[in-house]
Amino acid sequence: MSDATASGIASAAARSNRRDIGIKRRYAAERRFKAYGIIAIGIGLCFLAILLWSIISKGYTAFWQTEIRVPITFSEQILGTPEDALKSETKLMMANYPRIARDGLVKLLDIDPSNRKAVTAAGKLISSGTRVALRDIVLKDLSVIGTTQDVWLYASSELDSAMKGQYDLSVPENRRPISDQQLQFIAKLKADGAIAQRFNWGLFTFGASSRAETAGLGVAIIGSFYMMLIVLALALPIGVAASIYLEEFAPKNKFTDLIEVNINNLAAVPSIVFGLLGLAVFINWFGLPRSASLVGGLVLTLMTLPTIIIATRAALRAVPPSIRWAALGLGASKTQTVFHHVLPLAAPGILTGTIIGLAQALGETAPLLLIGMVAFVVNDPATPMDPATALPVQIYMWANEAERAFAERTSGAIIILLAFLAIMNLTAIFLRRRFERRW
Amino acid sequence: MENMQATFNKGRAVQAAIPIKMTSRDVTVHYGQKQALNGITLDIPERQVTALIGPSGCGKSTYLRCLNRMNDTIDSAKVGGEIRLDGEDVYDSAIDVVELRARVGMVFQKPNPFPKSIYDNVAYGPKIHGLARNKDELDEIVHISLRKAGLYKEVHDRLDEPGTGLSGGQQQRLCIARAIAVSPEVILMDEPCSALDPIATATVEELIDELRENFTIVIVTHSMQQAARVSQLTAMFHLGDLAEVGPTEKMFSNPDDKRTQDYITGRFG
Amino acid sequence: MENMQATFNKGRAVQAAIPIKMTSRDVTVHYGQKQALNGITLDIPERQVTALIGPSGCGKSTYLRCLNRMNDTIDSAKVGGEIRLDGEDVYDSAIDVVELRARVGMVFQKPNPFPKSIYDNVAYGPKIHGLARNKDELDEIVHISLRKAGLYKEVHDRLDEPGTGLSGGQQQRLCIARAIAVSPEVILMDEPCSALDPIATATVEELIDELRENFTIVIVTHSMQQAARVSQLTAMFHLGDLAEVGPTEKMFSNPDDKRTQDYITGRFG
Amino acid sequence: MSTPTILLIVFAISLIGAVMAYRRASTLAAAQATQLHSRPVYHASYVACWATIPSLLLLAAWLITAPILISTDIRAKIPEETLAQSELTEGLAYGIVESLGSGLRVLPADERETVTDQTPVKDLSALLRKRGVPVASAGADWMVPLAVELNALQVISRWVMTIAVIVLAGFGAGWGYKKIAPRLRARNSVEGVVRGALIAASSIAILTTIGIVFSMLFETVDFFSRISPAEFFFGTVWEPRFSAAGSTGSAGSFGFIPLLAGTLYIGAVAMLIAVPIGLFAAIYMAEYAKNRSRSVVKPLLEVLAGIPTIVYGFFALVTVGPFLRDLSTEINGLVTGNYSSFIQAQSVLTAGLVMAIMLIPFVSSLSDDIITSVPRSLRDGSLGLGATRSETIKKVVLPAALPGIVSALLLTASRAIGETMIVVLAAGVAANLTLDPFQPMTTITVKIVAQLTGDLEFDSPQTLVAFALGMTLFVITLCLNIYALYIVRKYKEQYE
Amino acid sequence: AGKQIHVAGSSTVLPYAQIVAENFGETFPDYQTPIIESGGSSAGLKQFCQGVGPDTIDVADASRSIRESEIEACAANGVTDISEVKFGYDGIVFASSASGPSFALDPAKIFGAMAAKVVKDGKVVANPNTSWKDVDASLPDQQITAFIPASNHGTREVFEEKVLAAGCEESGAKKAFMASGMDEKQAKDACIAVRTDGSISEISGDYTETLARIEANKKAVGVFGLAFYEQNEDKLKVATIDGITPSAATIANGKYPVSRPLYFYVKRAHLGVVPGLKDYVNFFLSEQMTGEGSPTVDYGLVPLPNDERAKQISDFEKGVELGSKS
Ligand SMILES: Nc1ncnc2c1ncn2[C@@H]1O[C@H](COP(=O)(O)OP(=O)(O)OP(=O)(O)O)[C@@H](O)[C@H]1O
Ligand SMILES: Nc1ncnc2c1ncn2[C@@H]1O[C@H](COP(=O)(O)OP(=O)(O)OP(=O)(O)O)[C@@H](O)[C@H]1O
Ligand SMILES: [Mg+2]
Ligand SMILES: [Mg+2]
Repeated sequence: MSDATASGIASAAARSNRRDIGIKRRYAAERRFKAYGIIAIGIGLCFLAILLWSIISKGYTAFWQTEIRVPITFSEQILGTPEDALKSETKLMMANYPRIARDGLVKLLDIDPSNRKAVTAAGKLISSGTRVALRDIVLKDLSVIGTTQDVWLYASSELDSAMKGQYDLSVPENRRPISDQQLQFIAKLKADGAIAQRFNWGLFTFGASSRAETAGLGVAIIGSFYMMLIVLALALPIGVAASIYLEEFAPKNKFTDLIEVNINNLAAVPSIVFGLLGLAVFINWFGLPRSASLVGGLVLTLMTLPTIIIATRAALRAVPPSIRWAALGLGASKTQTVFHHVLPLAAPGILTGTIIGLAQALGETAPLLLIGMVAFVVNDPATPMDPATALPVQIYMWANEAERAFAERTSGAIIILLAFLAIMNLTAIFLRRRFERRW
Repeated sequence: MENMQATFNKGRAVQAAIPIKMTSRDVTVHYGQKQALNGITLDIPERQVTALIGPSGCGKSTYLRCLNRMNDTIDSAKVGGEIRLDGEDVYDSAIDVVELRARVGMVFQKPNPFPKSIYDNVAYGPKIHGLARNKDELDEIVHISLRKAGLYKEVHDRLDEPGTGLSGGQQQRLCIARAIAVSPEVILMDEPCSALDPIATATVEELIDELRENFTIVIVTHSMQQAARVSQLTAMFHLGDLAEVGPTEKMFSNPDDKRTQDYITGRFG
Repeated sequence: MENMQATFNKGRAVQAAIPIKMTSRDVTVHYGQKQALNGITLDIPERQVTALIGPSGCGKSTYLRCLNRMNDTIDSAKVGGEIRLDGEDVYDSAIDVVELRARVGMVFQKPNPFPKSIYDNVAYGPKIHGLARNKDELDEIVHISLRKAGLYKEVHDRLDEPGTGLSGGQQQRLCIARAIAVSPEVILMDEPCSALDPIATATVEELIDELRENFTIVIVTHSMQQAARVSQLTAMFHLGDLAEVGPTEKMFSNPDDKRTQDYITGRFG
Repeated sequence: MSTPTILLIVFAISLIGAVMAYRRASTLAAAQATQLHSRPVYHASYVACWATIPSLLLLAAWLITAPILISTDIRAKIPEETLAQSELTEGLAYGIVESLGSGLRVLPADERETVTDQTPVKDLSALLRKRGVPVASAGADWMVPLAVELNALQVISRWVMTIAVIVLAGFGAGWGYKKIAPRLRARNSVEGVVRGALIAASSIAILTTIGIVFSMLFETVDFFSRISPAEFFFGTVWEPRFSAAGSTGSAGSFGFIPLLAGTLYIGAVAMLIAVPIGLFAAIYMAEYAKNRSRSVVKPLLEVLAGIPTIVYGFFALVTVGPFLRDLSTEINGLVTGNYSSFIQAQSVLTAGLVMAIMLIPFVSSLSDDIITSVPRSLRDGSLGLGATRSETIKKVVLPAALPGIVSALLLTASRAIGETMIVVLAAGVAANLTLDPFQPMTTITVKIVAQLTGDLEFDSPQTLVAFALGMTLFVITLCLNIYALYIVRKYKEQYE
Repeated sequence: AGKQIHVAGSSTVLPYAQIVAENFGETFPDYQTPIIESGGSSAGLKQFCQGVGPDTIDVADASRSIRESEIEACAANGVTDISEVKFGYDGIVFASSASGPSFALDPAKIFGAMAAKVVKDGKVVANPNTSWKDVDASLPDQQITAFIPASNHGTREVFEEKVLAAGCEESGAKKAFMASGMDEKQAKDACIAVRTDGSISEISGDYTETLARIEANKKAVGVFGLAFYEQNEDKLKVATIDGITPSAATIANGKYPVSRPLYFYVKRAHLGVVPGLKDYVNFFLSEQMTGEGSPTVDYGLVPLPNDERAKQISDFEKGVELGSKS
């Protein structure tokens, strides 16, 4: 052996000279490698910045809504006397409120009421959704009938878009939604201080509407919230449980292989197919109601499960076996070992999977199409069994609207969706920080 | 506990009248294709220290892991033969592995503290077995265990720091503390002192001596002196076989087997 | 290599005329708040074996890791003072860590084979450093290294199996083989024999003796006999201080420091 | 009693049982010298399991079967002749009866008492409308007695169920309590329950698969009975046409090949871009970046996964596509002097690129977690040999993390295959068969969505082909996954 | 169904249905606002034909008439009493970027630009035209790029029948096709086959997508609904067909040739069961919703002539069902 050693050492001396040759090259490789990392992250962040910028620059205006202060005369002629109203509400309910609003504006703008063209043009400046707003004022307090009050009314989406400079005013008058006369009206309103941009709370509270100015995300936010709750409450525990079974308990046999292949495969199933599944199973078979966030939540749960399971399994697998041995050797049962030691160590990976899965579920439209959640829903859902929509659905539907005012709302809705996502992410960062450790 | 006599001696059994805690008959282990143990038949006497010695890779750890079924966790490992604890078949399907492992504790060859605080590392076992009624009792168990393992002085002011931040020897003593905290009936120690300095080693050896009064101990060691100092019975393994087993004094003074002779007269570690 | 003399002796330096390979001056290490080394000043002579001894947790591993800057990988560790290899400041920003570590190799306290085949484990270092021109040379390096580490006989027929499937002692020897395969100038060994049986230990000790002819070796050991057998210089650590350093014979026969005396006259491991 | 109340009572019973069991087990432990097999906590959970599981199963079974039984009973009592005279079907009539019945429950007790079998439906409707319950105008007098009976049956059923469930819960708790003994293997039983739950959770994947197959099977078979499988699988032309009124000669061609090619091509391009970027980002975050910047960058990248795909689609349509087209024009102009674009605005490249952006976080975040959890000792081992960081990563860390990374990549590829909106807007819907990445192509998923949500005739091959496409894609990915499993098994490495 | 009217179907009808539903909810506070699902005529009718009962939808919107086979499928599920209600027309226009030249088209020119095969010098050849000028000297010299609805759209059917087939006939191409040896059916197919060399792109999404594409490629011509065009007049320039500029008026009087009727289908069995269903249908057909000057018409619906609307109302009142009409 000493011969071999001698020769080995002799050549070792020779080798040690050669060693220096590579060092420059290897450092270059190292720098390159590190640079790739920085470039990769740079590219990712760059894309993110571009996307966010394009969304926010288009959408921030959606958070402001133009309103007009109009002196409204609640004329008895149109509404009936308060006494009539006490007897039967029908007249109050059905009264022509848009007319009251238009008359108010006509007065404000000093238009000759017999100039029908000007009156119509002025009327188009106010949202036709005023009906509900004015009706609510009257119903709340019948004593306003017969009086004149200043009321802030939503401007129509054309006026709103014009105020935000979203129309190309250089094109001929007949080719744009807002006429020169209307522009004059606007100028006059501005001069009077009767027009203002106010924070658009309605964007968060209103339900769907065919008028941009009264269209809001209320129903969608509630629907998305219900669905995320359902997904989180079902997909996370089920996903983690399934992963634990597969990684820690399951004997390695054909059955577990089957489950494994199945799960991986489900991840590749196009999301709309989950919609087909939801339609067939939850609606047609279980008889759950159409358009309900419960069904949406269940479908998204099934869709998210594979993501969570795959991520969780990878995380569990990364926990070194010595940790398990240590616990088992102390007389901890397998269940205890898993829940006390392995799972906490795998938590960061699980959280990542959950975040990505939830993000995906939060932004998904296609499966909701088939279970009736891509819909026009006005009334707020009280329970997950009521018809509702979801944020991406509202985005999708608004994106397909022809009216200009919906374009900014689409981006505004995306901003809100991203805010939703950011909140989820922040929670996850916080949790992940707590669980992460290197050993 | 029946005072079971070693009825199956085959010329190697322990002197009569000492009760037997664990018996193994023809224990074989395969890792996939490779056979690591070729039929080990050995009785482990109660309240005594049994030392397993033998060259590296001869199967000591493997045998030790059979005794509390830790081999179950290695997918490729297949165990044959019969092992009994107090007469009960350890590999019987009716046996509760968890209870078995609580009764037969283990210290591993490579220290493997949990990535938790030092306190939690030790408190974990007593907690899951419900050995402490309240926080004070738990504290006491933890402190006593750490003290017995000779670690208390070094770490008493940083019980909240992670166990993984300790030095190698400290980690090993932490694992010992963790194992004795659940006071098992049998303690299996796989080279508990290999990472320890002489003083710590002395502490652990003292501990073993002390534990012997109440517990049965099986220890793997590479140090012949240690085997000689702490054990009453010594078993010599060689290439998956049990080369020889006998009272420690006899083994070290007058071994029957040629291989044992060679091994223990080699240069000592 | 300049034949640098120990100019900074402080009463502890090695006998003159022996060239110094590495010097350390006032080396301190903090892990976060906790100070693990309180200013170690030690010269490591070339082509000699320096043994570091001392109770568990006193900072031996920490000091060893300073020598090839492995402490850089621990976020919380802060190193102060000055360490020189052949006169070059190891912590100088101009120094190349990779080259340093290639010149100052290391065997860790806990065996940590890569999850690769046994062959690849050993071939890894030579490959990245480009020490072999072709497959044959690589094969040769691997075989020689395994043989030197005393592992070849046990594993030559399963070089393709994963290194993690070896027994504890085998893994440790694999790590030794891996370290010597890159033939560093200085080899740092953190308790290389703690998991080894006497025979394997003897092999490694022989190897150390052999390597000493060409390489500088620093070894942490808990075995006083081992320190006495293999080392020429012994340094005794205590609670982060260097208690005493001196030629091995003197240390073991007639130590100056009270702590050393206590330690080496304790019961031996 | 309402279902939540019943649940609450059951849980209360199990809680009481659990507490008592805990006490009992504790005293047993104290009194007897023998050691308890399981800790008191497990005895408590044991009793709780006995109290809840059987009773909840009963509750579930009752809730499912009782309405079915009651409805068949009531339906049987619907007078056939009367029904035949009206315009209603049995189902609709029953629906009205049901809504009358549930309306009855809304009424206050004194008003409800006034409703008898003889009450005409008009009076009842008036009563109900006052309480805000709309009643169908098709309601008939004969429905009132049925509604009353239905209501009575439901009330009885609910009472019986309440009592049965609560008694069963109590009985279960008692049974469990009685079984408490020092040697009772409570822990094993409880863990058995846990394990059962785990198995149930993982079987959901299989149930989902079965569900998917069955929700597409009939239509698929229907499709293949009209269009021959050979034409579908080997056809190279996709041109389904609009199914015209008389559907004369507008059967169209349903060649699957161009769609499959497009799917694989676009997916491959996306992976080709996303995987290096994602992996390098993950490596940088896990190995080089400061903890601080990592905890900022990682969630930021994850935002990319959450942006609705329609946004990516419009990004591709409005920004990336035209940019690539103009870029190609410039390049072509500089190189050949001919200023014409060779990249089309909608192309495989555009779709792949934009899809890759969405996929980056799938690779980066998941891989980052996996890489981080590789034990330090492995890194130390390599660094200690004088490897550079990148060598350590390439040769030691990544191989050790490989199984996890492969899973992440599989997931990413799966997403790439399943994506629709991006492809629609970035690569178009033209089913070309080409190798040129600068040409438009389309994917299976796009066609599934298009054929399913269009204005086509719903039982024509044009719509049914969506199911066939879905089924085929399902089978193809299944095969790919089986193959992937085989590969992963082969290269699986366990570290420690 | 249940307590709320549930509608599903065509996305072309969706905006009108939305407007009506919203106003319905506001005008009849007793009823909840109906739910209008979008998802295509196909999916809507499929849901519609699933059966009768509280779990099924009440109304299906469609941008095409129901097919024979669909009526059969409905009947097989017990959906037999169906009222077909036509409520207006959807005009289909060709438009290009507002910044580009204007187009004066007719079916023959469109056929010449978009068909896969055309007749050149008496011979049937693969369409060689690259510029609009090649098709007809009166057209601008601009590369032919067009966005037409994909074959899953109802609009495509109209486009094929009223534009391509008509243009084929007009230009005499069909005769030439048949002369070249094709039989009737093949010639018909050839007439409506669109060139696939990349100059014509199909759009399976909505008009917003077409608009976005035209904004990205200013030289392109796209097919839009009249309503959509009217909302984006500042960005788009409409092409005349046969010299007629499309508008609600020209479509209603039949001068502008390319339009299609819009329908909804009502499940009569639900009429008495779902509160407000009958009111909804009547409200839909009322003057204030779909008559002249109503919000739907403002939006772009081409209204039915008053007498035809009256007939729809009376047909519905009388309970005229599908099948019994013809
Ligand atoms: N998980 C495993 N897979 C495959 N082979 C294994 C495994 N564990 C151990 N072996 C092999 O089984 C044999 C016995 O191993 P064991 O760990 O029992 O040895 P040991 O006596 O404890 O040695 P040491 O003193 O070095 O720890 C060795 O050859 C080893 O390589
Ligand atoms: N990563 C770390 N973080 C915090 N403290 C540490 C870390 N590593 C070591 N220490 C502490 O530093 C001190 C010195 O540790 P070191 O590992 O150098 O001891 P050692 O002399 O090698 O002991 P042993 O012989 O037990 O291996 C110990 O108190 C230890 O707890
Ligand atoms: Mg061992
Ligand atoms: Mg150490």
